[in-house]
Amino acid sequence: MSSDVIVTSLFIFALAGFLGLEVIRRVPKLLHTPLMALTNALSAISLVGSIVILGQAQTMYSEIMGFIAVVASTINAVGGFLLTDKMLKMFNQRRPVKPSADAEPGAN
Amino acid sequence: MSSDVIVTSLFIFALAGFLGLEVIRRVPKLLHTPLMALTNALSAISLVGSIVILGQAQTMYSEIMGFIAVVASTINAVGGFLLTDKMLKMFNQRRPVKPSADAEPGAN
Amino acid sequence: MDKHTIVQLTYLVAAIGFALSLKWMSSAPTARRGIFAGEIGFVLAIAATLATDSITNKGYALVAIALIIGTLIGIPLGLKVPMTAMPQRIALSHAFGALAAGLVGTAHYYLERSHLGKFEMAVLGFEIILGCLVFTGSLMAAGKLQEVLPQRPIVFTGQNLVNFAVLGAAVVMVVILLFDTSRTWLIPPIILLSLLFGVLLIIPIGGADMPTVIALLNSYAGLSASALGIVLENKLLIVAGALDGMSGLILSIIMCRAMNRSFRNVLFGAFGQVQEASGDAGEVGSVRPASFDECAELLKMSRNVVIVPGYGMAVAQAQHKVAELTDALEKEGVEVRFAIHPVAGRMPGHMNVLLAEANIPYEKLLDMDEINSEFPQVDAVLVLGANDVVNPAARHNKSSPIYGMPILNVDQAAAIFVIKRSMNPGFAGIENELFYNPKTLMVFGDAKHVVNELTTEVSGQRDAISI
Amino acid sequence: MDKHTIVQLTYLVAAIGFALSLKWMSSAPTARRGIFAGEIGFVLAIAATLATDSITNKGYALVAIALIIGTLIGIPLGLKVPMTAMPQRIALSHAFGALAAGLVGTAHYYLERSHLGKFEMAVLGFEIILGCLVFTGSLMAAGKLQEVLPQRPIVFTGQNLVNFAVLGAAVVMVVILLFDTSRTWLIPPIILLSLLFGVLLIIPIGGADMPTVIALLNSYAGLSASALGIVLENKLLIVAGALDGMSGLILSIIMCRAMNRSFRNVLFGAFGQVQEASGDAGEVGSVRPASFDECAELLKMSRNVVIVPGYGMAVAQAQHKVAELTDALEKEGVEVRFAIHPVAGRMPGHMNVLLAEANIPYEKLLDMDEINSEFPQVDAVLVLGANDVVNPAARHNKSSPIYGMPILNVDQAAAIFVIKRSMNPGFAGIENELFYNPKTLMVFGDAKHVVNELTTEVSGQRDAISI
Ligand SMILES: NC(=O)c1ccc[n+]([C@@H]2O[C@H](COP(=O)([O-])OP(=O)(O)OC[C@H]3O[C@@H](n4cnc5c(N)ncnc54)[C@H](OP(=O)(O)O)[C@@H]3O)[C@@H](O)[C@H]2O)c1
Ligand SMILES: NC(=O)c1ccc[n+]([C@@H]2O[C@H](COP(=O)([O-])OP(=O)(O)OC[C@H]3O[C@@H](n4cnc5c(N)ncnc54)[C@H](OP(=O)(O)O)[C@@H]3O)[C@@H](O)[C@H]2O)c1
Repeated sequence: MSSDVIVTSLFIFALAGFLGLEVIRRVPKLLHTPLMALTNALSAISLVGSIVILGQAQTMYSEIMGFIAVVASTINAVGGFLLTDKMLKMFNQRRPVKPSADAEPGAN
Repeated sequence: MSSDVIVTSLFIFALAGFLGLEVIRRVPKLLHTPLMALTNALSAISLVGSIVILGQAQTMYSEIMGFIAVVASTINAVGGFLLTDKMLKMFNQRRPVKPSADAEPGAN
Repeated sequence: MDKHTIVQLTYLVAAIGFALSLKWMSSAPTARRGIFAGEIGFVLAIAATLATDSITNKGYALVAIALIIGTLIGIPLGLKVPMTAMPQRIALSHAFGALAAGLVGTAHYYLERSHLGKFEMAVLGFEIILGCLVFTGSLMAAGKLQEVLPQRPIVFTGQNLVNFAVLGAAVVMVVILLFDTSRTWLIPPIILLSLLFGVLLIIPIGGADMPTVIALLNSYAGLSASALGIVLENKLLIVAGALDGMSGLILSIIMCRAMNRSFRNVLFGAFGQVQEASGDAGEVGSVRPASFDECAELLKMSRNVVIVPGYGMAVAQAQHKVAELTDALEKEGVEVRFAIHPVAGRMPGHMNVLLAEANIPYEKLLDMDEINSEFPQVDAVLVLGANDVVNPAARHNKSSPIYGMPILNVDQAAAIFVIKRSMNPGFAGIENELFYNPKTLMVFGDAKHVVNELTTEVSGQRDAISI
Repeated sequence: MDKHTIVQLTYLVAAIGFALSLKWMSSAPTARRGIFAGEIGFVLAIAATLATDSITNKGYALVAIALIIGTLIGIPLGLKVPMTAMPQRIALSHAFGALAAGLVGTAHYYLERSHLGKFEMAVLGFEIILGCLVFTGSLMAAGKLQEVLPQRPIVFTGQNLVNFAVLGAAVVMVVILLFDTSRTWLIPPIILLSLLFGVLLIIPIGGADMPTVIALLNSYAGLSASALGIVLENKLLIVAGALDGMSGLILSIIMCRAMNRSFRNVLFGAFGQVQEASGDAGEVGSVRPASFDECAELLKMSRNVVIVPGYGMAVAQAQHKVAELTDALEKEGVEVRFAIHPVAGRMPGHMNVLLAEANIPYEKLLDMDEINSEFPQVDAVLVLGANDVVNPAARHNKSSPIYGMPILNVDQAAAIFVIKRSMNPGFAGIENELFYNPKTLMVFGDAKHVVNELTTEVSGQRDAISI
């Protein structure tokens, strides 16, 4: 690996980390649980690396390791997105209900 | 230029742009003028490129162009930082004065 | 443009999608758009990867089978797991993620060991250690939370020494590998030591600190994904890992702050072992139990009621019943609000998700800072399956393990009702003197059942039927 | 680690410094730390660059001379330029920045033309065009603002066609270069056409839109710096350019929004030419001038006064006198606040800087949105060298060039004092019916002078002397 590639990696890591810090700090407490589920799903992108290892099918060892890795990452991705979606649905359901719920305390 | 270098550049550009968007959006109106002066100073970092061109001193043309570029960038850097500093001093001066200024309306 | 460039550009689009996805999580209305952006990025990245030339036909078949199996297991994990089991669920998925990262790193080592540079090998070693320790660490955490393993911290003398020796040995082996990457035989011990370290790391940490530890493991998992990305020269993986790592870091900092503890204290403090010692030291007075109709009557007569939900509400799945009770009380002219403690429940934002599920408007949910000054003006507080977050010992008992954690000052309200099943302690495992406060009435029972009864009483349906 | 890697890592540190620098601009107390981070990054980056092997001895000498000359010119530009000339000052520095970027790009082409790839050449062409057009464009903008050039927009039929033809020709030449990078003779016409396009772009834009245009040019300058970074494979330059570009973009969007205009409208709308037409259409009544002591008397008797500062306060450098007036009024028991319109003055945040300079506490500065609903409860408004930002035509006169811009509703206050030197219009060049409002009293004179007189009257010093 050339030193340029290393520096590039560090640049990207630093910028992405900084960006993550700025973006995630703004997530309200309200959404912290869905956030955990979502980052879980996103980090399952190591699936990309797993596919490459498994797909090359070079040695039996690498096949076994790659296979387990693909299965594990896919579980995370599928499970994570579905879970986040399920949780956020709970938040969004309330949209149509809200006006009536708002009206009620006003009646008191 | 290899396609990897191109992709790297685009990655860095995109991440830095996104980061800039997130960070600069949070700058309050209060500080917009100093912000303009500061970004001016920061973008004078093209001085780095100018120094390389001038420093190589390859042809007379490149020397002239490099020379003007270094002068112009230095003006921006020095002027920009000094100006930002000057403006922010105006804001910070107020710190010690603030308590007494706060106390005054209370007396009314 | 060649295929390679197109794949890389697709990764760029996916990376932006991921960042947008997290950005849009910053408000509830945009959050679902956020998932969508993440999903699009994900699918694009997978599609691009599958288009890579290096994948053989056999490889495609294997990948397809693995994807199908993963999907089949992932669907129930996404849809069926109840909200109360969320922390375990999340811990388990960190374990999966770390497993994948560790395996890919190891496989990469075996495939490429002949042309690994020093930097690459160092990052790879770091990645393998991190992946393995997060794998066992997360499994341990999930086990403790699911109560398959004892929640109690296990401590022994020289523990930290042993731990660091184990980790140190693994690091030394990686350093040896740096100078001669062909010493393949070093990899298995590195892996075993790291797996062991993951176990040792979690053993001395009490169940009460597990959620924080999980967030911390999350940030390690992110770091290991980034490291993998560096080794594989996959920029998307670097970005996703960095985002994930930051998220875990920020959440664990938030949790630590909310409990007024430091990282050091969480990791090495063996929180929870002091429990027994300080537990029965409190000024044990007598507890006053109340019946459902007494409680309902008093709530109905109040002008304003604050409900403090806690882990018990989540366990009992009582949120929908709580919404009904709120409606019933509001019909009687009672103002109802909710006080949300930052670490109520077992996850950051746990209560918010549940109450949102039950359609309680956001405006009624007040943060600790917003409500704490108002308790003296509150007529009645309903503590619903919460315990530690209202324990006054946090304010004054220096020997209490939760000392210094900011709490909801419910003891300043005129009347306090506590709904729980028994006198058992909460997560931190300590007595709660609030229950012995003369202003407190205990309403024993399962939260869902009790709230249901209260609603019936308040809305007067019982009377209507009995007449 | 070799030198090259160390230089690159230093660039990384500098890039983080730049990002932190902008992050810390998000609040006044951290802002100076922000400059510091930027400066450290800058110095590190320069030091690292100077350590590069490719620099010859002659080169070092030339660089040193150039750095000294630049510093000598930069110091007065940083310290001496008055706040009122800020927009020109900023425009001028964009011109310098763009000049540098354009020159470096051109020099790079001449030095490396034999091994430029298609992508590289395209980016380089883009960079040269952008650099040149920002150079002349910014000079034009500075000239218009400094009133060296006529502020009036100059329009002619087929203007957009001509503009696009000029730009198009430059782009076509770049495209030709892509296929054969050795056609050196194409570079001078590309540069000339781009310089011309910069001039043509600004000609039809009125002085009133210059600040927005400057912000837009800022974002172009940032883009061209990024493009240069891509060509030179300098990651720091890419990051700095992207940050700069975003800043310009965000500021110009904010300004457009505050004036309720679109980019299209700013760039092609030839704002300001309608001036004469709609100018004298208003319901011209009579104006009621007031003397200093009348005005002072009425201010003293008010319970609350809102001061609306505008460009005139900046021109007159009246901010310190305003602070004295505020003190004097507060001594008399009058509550004084400031209403800050987002585009008051000539720069975003212009009024804030000036009032901060005069030590007026932030808490007294209210945004338009905060104060607008309160004007009906205000006893007296002091419009101090502001004009367009209080022009009610923006609310109802559809033919007015400022129609739709949100304004400060000072006409809802009980009494209005307008301090200005004459009946001349403001930046947009239009009549202001507010001055003919029966509630309005005009106090003519230079803002500094008038405010000084008012302070003397209010604090009663004059009486003391005359007695
Ligand atoms: N949220 C987070 O992010 C987070 C992170 C780290 C740590 N923690 C920790 O978790 C704790 C959260 O405090 P908390 O007050 O929400 O919960 P808690 O202190 O764990 O108390 C929960 C109470 O609910 C009762 N309960 C359980 N099941 C019930 C049911 N079905 N019906 C009625 N009551 C039931 C239990 O008493 P019975 O058994 O008698 O019914 C228990 O006392 C804190 O110690 C906090 O530090 C939270
Ligand atoms: N802030 C920004 O970012 C920005 C950006 C783009 C455009 N603009 C434009 O700038 C304008 C700003 O509005 P504004 O109300 O602040 O200013 P304005 O509309 O330009 O009015 C300024 C007034 O101050 C008076 N004045 C000038 N010198 C004076 C002195 N020495 N003493 C007393 N009065 C003096 C002038 O009248 P006399 O000559 O009679 O004294 C003039 O009417 C808007 O049209 C806005 O769209 C601002």
